[in-house]
Amino acid sequence: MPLASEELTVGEMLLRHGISRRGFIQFCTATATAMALPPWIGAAMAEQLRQARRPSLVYLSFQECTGCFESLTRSFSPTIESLIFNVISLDYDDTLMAAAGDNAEAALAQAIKDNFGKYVLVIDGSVPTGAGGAYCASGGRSAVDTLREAAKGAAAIVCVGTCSAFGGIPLADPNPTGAWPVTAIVGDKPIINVSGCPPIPEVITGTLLQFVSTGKVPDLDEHLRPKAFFGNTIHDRCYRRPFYDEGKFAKSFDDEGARNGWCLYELGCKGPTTHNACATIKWNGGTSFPIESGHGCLGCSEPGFWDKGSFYAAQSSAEWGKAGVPSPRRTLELSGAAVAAGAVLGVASAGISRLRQHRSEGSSDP
Amino acid sequence: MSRLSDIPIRSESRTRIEPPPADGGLGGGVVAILSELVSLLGRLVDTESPGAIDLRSLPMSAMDRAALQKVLGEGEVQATVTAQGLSRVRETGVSGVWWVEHFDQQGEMVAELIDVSRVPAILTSATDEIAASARDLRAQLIAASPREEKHAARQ
Amino acid sequence: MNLLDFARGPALKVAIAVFCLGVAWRILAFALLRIRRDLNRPRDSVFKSITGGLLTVGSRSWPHREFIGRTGAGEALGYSYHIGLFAVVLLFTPHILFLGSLFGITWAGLPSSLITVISVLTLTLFIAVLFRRVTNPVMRMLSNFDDYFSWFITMLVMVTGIAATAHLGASYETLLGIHILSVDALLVWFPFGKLMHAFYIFPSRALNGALLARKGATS
Amino acid sequence: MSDNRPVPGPEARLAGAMSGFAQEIGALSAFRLESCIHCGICADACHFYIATEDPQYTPIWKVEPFKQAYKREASAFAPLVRLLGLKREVTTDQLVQWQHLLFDSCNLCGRCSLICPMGIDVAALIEQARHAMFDAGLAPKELYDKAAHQQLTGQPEVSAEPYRDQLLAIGARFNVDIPLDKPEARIMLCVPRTDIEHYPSAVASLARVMQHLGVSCTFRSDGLVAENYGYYAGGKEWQREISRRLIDQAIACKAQILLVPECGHAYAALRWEAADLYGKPLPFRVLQVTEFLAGELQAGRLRLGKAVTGATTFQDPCESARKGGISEAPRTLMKAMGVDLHEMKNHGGFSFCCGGGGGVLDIERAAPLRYRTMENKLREIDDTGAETFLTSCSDCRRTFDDAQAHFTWNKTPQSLLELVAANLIATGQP
Repeated sequence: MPLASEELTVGEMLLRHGISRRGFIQFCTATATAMALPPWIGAAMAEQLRQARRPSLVYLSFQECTGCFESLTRSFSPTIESLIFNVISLDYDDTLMAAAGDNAEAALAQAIKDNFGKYVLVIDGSVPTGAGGAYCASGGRSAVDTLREAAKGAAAIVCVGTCSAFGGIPLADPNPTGAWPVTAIVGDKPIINVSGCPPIPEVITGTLLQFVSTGKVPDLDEHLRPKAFFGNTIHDRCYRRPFYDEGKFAKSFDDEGARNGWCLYELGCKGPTTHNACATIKWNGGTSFPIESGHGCLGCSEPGFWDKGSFYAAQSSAEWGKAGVPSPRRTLELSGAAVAAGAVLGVASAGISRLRQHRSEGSSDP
Repeated sequence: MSRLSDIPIRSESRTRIEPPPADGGLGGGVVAILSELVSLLGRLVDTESPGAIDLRSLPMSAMDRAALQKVLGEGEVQATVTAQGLSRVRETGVSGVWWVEHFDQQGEMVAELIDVSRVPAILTSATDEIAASARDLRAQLIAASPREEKHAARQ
Repeated sequence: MNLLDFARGPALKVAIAVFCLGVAWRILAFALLRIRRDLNRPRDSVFKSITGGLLTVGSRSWPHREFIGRTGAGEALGYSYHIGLFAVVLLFTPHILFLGSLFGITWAGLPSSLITVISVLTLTLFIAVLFRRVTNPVMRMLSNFDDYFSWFITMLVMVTGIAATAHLGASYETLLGIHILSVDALLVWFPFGKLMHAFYIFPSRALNGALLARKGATS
Repeated sequence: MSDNRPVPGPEARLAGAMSGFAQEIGALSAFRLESCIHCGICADACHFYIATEDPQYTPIWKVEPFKQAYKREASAFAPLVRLLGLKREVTTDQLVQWQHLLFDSCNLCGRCSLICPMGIDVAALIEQARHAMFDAGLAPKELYDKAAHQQLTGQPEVSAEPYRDQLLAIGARFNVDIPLDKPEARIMLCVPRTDIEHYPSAVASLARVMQHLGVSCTFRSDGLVAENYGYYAGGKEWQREISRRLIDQAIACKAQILLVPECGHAYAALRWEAADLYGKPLPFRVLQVTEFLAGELQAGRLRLGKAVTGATTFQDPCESARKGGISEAPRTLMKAMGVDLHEMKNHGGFSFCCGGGGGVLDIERAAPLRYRTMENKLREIDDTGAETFLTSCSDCRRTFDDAQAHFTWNKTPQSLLELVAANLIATGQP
């Protein structure tokens, strides 16, 4: 399959693969329903996409664990994944492409030149700036330079995964590689953060499809995440919420509460402060999601979630002990020292007051 | 040790679905859908713009669904589309209102809509497809016919 | 370090420190002033004085029969919003876990939906109390900045708490951050205003009750 | 307004008041000032507020300037308060205005201390505030003069003839033995000068009861007067001197008991404050006469006959009942005499004050407010439907007599002691 994109429209490309217009309408309608988009968008999306020039896509992987890519390619319904790659001409992806070495570099340069200003740049993984970017380099060029280069011609940048969106685990304290999120490096391009560690496959494909078909950046929240998927917290959409409201909480991972599927708030669930679509779209084709499997949400789609204290400390615990959870001993130390200081001031104040008072001993006033 | 199967996995829909009233009247859900259909039909007549209602995103009990089908009734057209997956399109008794179901290759229903249009987009053929197939047909004609038909076909 | 982490982290640490320091300072500053020993002969045994004092702690929680006609409503309003406030602070599960993270002990709480009801009820009582303080001529004359600001700070904590659970306004983290910041503010203000009465109320009743009981006087 | 007596200038007056109060404050009073939460509930206990609904009569408001001074002078954050000027200096005219609150409209009756939800002893704070006002030369003239005179001569006012002679004359008139200046006696007696001048029968009754009991007792001419105007005026030093006069006499005659007559504040000053002023515990016990007689009755040394009084009610003197703890003794005596007691709506430790206590009766300008405040009390007495009206405090008696004239009220207060004296039964007789 020639990787360089030709002047084919999406419709023509699909026909080449024996995917008729009606077949494509079926796919778009199914995707729209899965993404809880308005039903008429499916057909409209199909029409627009078929006329659209096949959008070019450059997929750059930097300091990442390939978890996001696995999540995308392992996505449960192969038809969606294969269609995605037929719809979009994947011009560069060092994991999938056959070429290697100089040919791969040449292919990247070629893809950027051919579709300058029109391709979608997908970044996977954080961008290390430590040691001049030496922590992540390929073909002698550091990730930072590659990113800046590729970003110049990008129509938009989609950061897949918490690493590219917020720095993820590489950025976690002590951040040895000086990892930065893409937003810290590229400022002049529209950026869409599809955070999650990894993000839900349907969220990645949904966001790409929505951008490609409409050509416009969707509504984003203050962390530049599409509101369609990151608008609500897990807590607000969680099927165990009635238990939270009724005050039924699991106290340990194997107690009666856990077995009855009660709320995992006391076991450190970060659902209340985590924005993602896990509770609605769920994982593995709608089979389940972390809370449904009995483990609290880790808050993986939130910035710095690695450093927000223990995953098993309750959401509302104070955040200043070791491992983010204070203990009675630390509270005692802090308040003890403060009381001692206060006592000194108290004695001083009383002393000052008594000095100013009459020397009239034996005063009868209480 | 409790076995994996002991862990109850229940994902009930959080909103309570009201059972339809006993006196055979229409359940609240059905009334809502029908009133939206009326407005969509109005819009179709006024602005020629089609619309649709995604049944899977609404909390519908089996009784509501049966009641809706009874109200909408059966039309004259049934069609099945086998492309990427199977789709069944049935015209309802209310002209302009079609009941469309899409299934994937494993037979799992992936979408169920009530389409409000002259004819659902999935049934019609697109102009570019018609043009392309017209070209292919002419090419076949030229290949299959003796010399004079080739001359006539060129006119 | 977003607002929530700041509020729950360093700001909370500073607030607790200022709270402990301020309370110790204020209490010792007056407790170490001259203490006069009462040389007059007590009417009964010391034991009677002490029990008299402890009884006053209970008896003064509700007006004596002779006064209830005039002060019953006022005290009922005052105590009810305190009860509501303590119910929300001590029996709402996230609060229990927060206190548990500080002190190591946790206890059973009330269902969150019930707490929401109680918190809204307590909020209205709060507003009623302010209305009474402003309209009652005696309270209006007595009230100074401390009375209104202490009310405001506690009210702020209540309002931001309810706003956080109901996701009103901003995103949940910001609202929770603001809520915890307002708790920090309350902790910092606590030793310098009338909120100190939380520490004074029982010792004051016990001490004054004991001194009255020492004379066999009514208390 | 205080007038011709040598009054220090305004600044000196202010300095006097502040040094008097804020600098004298001990841990207990500081704790009380700290504990106030401005809830205003003490107003609902005070009959001055109840009668007038005027917020200025809120009891704790009476110590507001001193709370202000405490915050500036002796509280934890005093240096900061002074530096940042968070609390204003107490002004002179503010203090002058507070005269009306601390003296004219406060009987020191202690009812406010029973209602405070924080348990603050408001009456004690007010008593202390009076000390500061006195030091500032702001005590009302009538109280100041009587205290000065009593401190010098032992008598609040010049009397026609020395109380010693009047006492003997009463003895002669009521032919009862008046033990006077015995070198040694178990019980030392004293009487309110109000009784000597207005109610000689009460003095005679005391002597008769003592004579009847045959106890070893004596009056002391140098310690005759039970009242203590230093207590009313807030002059601590003078209160000390006036109390010392009685203490020295009691020690001189080696008394084991100093018997306080039917007088509220005398009991308060001697029983609950004298030792602190004296500097060490008193070497004798201080008993009020009703308390003593009830003891004798229960010990069987006193037998009383049935008194014919019809429906009766009893006014508990605030200083001895509510603040002093003697509310059972009078009832024991009345029950023994078969008195048909109809309690007032508010009685015992919760009774309303007669309105004349705390020196208010002596303050001329306070009369109109006092009368207006007494109406509630008179109504309560009338509501009992009693014909006879007893009390065991000469100041209460004087206040009700004065009210009888003002309101042409149909009742006359009678002394419980006189009733007891009129119903004595010799222990031998049936």
